Amino acid sequence: MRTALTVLRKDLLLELRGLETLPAMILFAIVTFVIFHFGLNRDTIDGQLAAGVLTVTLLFAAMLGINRLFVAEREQGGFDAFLLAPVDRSALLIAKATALFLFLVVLEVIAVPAFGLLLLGPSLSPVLPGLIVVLALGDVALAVIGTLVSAIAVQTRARDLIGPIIGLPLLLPALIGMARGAGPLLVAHASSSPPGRWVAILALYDLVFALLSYAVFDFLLED
Amino acid sequence: MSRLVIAVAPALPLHSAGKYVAGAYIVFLAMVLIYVAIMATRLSRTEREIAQLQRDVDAQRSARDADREREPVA
Amino acid sequence: MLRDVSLQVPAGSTLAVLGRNGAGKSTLLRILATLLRPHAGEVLVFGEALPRRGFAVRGRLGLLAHDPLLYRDLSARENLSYHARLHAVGLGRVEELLHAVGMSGRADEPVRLLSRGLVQRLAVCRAVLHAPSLLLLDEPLANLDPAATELVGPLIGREAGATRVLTSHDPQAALAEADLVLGLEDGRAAFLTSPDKVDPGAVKRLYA
Amino acid sequence: MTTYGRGLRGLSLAAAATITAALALTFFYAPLDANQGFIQKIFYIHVPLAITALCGFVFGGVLGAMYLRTGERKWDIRSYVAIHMALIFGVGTLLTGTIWAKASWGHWWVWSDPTLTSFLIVMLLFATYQPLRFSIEDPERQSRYASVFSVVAGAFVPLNFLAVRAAQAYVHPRVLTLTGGNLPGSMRLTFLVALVGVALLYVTLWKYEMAAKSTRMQLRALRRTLLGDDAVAPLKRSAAPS
Repeated sequence: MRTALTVLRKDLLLELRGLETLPAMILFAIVTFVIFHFGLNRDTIDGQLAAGVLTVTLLFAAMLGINRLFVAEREQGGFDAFLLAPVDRSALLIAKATALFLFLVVLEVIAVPAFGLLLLGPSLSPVLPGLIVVLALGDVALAVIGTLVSAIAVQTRARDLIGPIIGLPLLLPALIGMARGAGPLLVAHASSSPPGRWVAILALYDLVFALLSYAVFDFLLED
Repeated sequence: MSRLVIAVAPALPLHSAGKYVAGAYIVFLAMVLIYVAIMATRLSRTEREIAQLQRDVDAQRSARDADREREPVA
Repeated sequence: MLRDVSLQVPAGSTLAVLGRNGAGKSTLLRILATLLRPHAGEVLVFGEALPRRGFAVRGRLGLLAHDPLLYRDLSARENLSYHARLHAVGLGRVEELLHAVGMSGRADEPVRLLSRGLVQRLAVCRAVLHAPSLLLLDEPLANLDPAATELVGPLIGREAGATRVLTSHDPQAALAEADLVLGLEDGRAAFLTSPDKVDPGAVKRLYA
Repeated sequence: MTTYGRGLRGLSLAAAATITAALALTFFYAPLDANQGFIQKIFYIHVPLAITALCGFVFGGVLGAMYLRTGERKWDIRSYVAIHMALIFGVGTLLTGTIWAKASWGHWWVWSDPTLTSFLIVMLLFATYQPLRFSIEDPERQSRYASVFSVVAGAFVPLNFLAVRAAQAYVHPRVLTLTGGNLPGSMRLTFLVALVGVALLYVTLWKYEMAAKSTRMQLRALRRTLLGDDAVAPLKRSAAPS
C-alpha cells in the first residue's frame, strides 16, 4: 500500500510538472460538447440524449488518458526501475488506477459544469448527488479497465490503436450503465436518485474487473 | 412435405420464408466447406514440405556416401 | 541472445564483460537483474535460482544500464527520493549521495535540463541508493569526465566492496579493474580467464 | 507431444451423425412455430452456433489461464485455436442472426434483441485478439499478453450479457429463452440435438486444427534434427503461435 502511494505521488508530480494529459482531456471534452452542438444542431438537450452525449464524451476523453498512462514508464525506464525494487507488483496497478481515477474526477469537475452550461437543458444542481454516484462508479470501471488495457497496449507496436480497440468493447457495459443511469436524472423535474438497477450493475462490473485485473496484472509486468 | 408446410404456415408466404431459412443453412454449410478448403491447402503445403524434407535428407545422405567412397582413394 | 555462457563470480570480486555492441553484454546484465527471463539454462544470483526466486534477489542488486531509469520531468532530488521510497531507504541517503557526486547545487533542476554527464552521475546514485551487494554496471563511466569518474569511484569502484559485473567500451580500463574477464562474441563465450592471462589478440578479435 | 489426431475419426463421425439427425429433426419432426412459422427453423442452427461460440470464447479463456499458470506453450496454442474457432462460429451466428432478423422483422439488424446485440459486442472485443497478437513481436510476450486478454475477455462474456440484457426489454421471439420455459418438448429435443451436433463440430474442428498445427511443428522439429538449425526457415511474423 505504501508503495502504491509512492508511485501515485510520483505520477501526480509528473503530471503536475508535464501537464501533458489532463489539460488535453479537459480541452477534448469541451471541444466535443461544441461539436455535438453543431452536429446535433441543438442548443439544449436533455434526457437520454444528454446522458449519452455526456458519457460518450467522457469515455473518449478517458481514452486519451488511458493511452498515455504508461508511456512515461515505457519511454523513461519506469517499468525497469519499478521491477528492480523489492516491492509488490500489484502496487503499480493500484497506483495507476488511482491516478487515472483522480484524472477523471478532475476532468468531470470541469467538464460536467461545462456540459450544464453549454448543452444541458434542465438544471444540474438538483440531481447532482445522483449524478456523482453514477459518474463515480463509472469512473472506477474506466480507471480499472483503462489501466489494464493500457498496460497491455503499451507493449505493442501499434499501441495507440490497440488501446482503444480493446478498451472500447470492454468498457461498453460500463458506458451502458453510466448512460442509462444518468439518463433519468437529466430531465426536467427528475427525481434525484439514479435508477438502482444501473447503480448495482455498475458496482458489480467495478468489483469483478477490479478482482480480475488484480489477478492478471502481474503477468503484464514480467520481463 | 412442403405442401403440408404451406398448409400449416398461415401468416408467412413460404417462398420468402424458405429463402431465408435456406440462406441460413447455406451460410452454415458454406462455412464448413470453406474451412475444409483452407485445411486442404494447408495439407498440401505440409505434403510439399515433407517431400522437400525427404529430398534434402536424401541429398545429405548421398553426399555422405560419396564422401565415404572417396576416402580410401585419398 | 546468449548461448553456452557459463561462469561463476565469487562474492566481492569483479567480472568484466567484453564484446562488441550486440554481443550480449546488456542481455547478460538484464538477465542477472531479473528483468529478462532466460529461456533455458540456470542462473543463480546470491544462490537463488532465477527467474523463480527473483523476488529474493531484487533489492540486493543495483543496475546501472544505458538508460538512466530517471524521469525527465522530475528533478534529481525527486527522482532519487522516489527510488529511495521504493527501496525503503531513508531520505538522508539521497542528500548524502547528491553531495558525494557534487550535485547538491543542481538537485532541483529537472533531469531533462541536465547534461549527459550529470545524468550519468545521478544514475550512479540511483543504482547504489540501497547499498546493493551486487552491482551490474553497463558502461558505468560513459559520458563522465575524469573528475566525475573520481567522484563516482567510491560508489561503484572496487572501494565500494560489492560484487561487480561491468562492461566497457574500453577493454584496457575494464581489464585493469577486473578479477575475471569474459569475452562475448555473438552471444557465445569466446574466453573466460583472469586479466593477466588474457590474450591481447583475442581481445582485439572481439572488437574487430 | 500430444497426438491430437487420436479419436478424431470417431469424433468426426459422431458430429456428422448428430448434425444429420438434427437437420432431419428440424425439417421433418419439429412442429412449425405458432407465431413465426417456417422462419423459426433458423433457430435450430443460429442458437446452437451462438452458444457454442460463446462457450468457445470462455473455453479459450480457461486455456489461457492454464498458460499463465504453467507457462507451457501448448496451452497458449490451444487457447489460440479455441478462440480462432469460436470467432468462425461467431461469424456464422451473426450471419444467421441477421438473416433471421430480416425474415421476421424486415430489417437486417435490430437493436431490440439484447442477445444479438451483446453477441455483437463480444465479437467486436474478440476481433481484437488477432491484431493484439500480431502487434507483439516477442513470441513469449505475445503468448503471455494474449492469455491475459483471453482470461479478461472470457470473463467479460457473461458480464456483458447481463448488462445488455438489463438494458433492453425482451422483444425477441420467446423461443430464445434458453431455459426452454415455453419450448414444446419436440422443439426442445430438436434444439438439444442440434446443440450437441454443433458443439461436437466445434470440438472436432478444434482437434483437427490442433492436429494440423502440431504436425507442422513436428515437421519443423524433424527438419531441425535431421538437417541442423540452418535448414529451418525463420518463422514469419505472425499472430498465430507456433
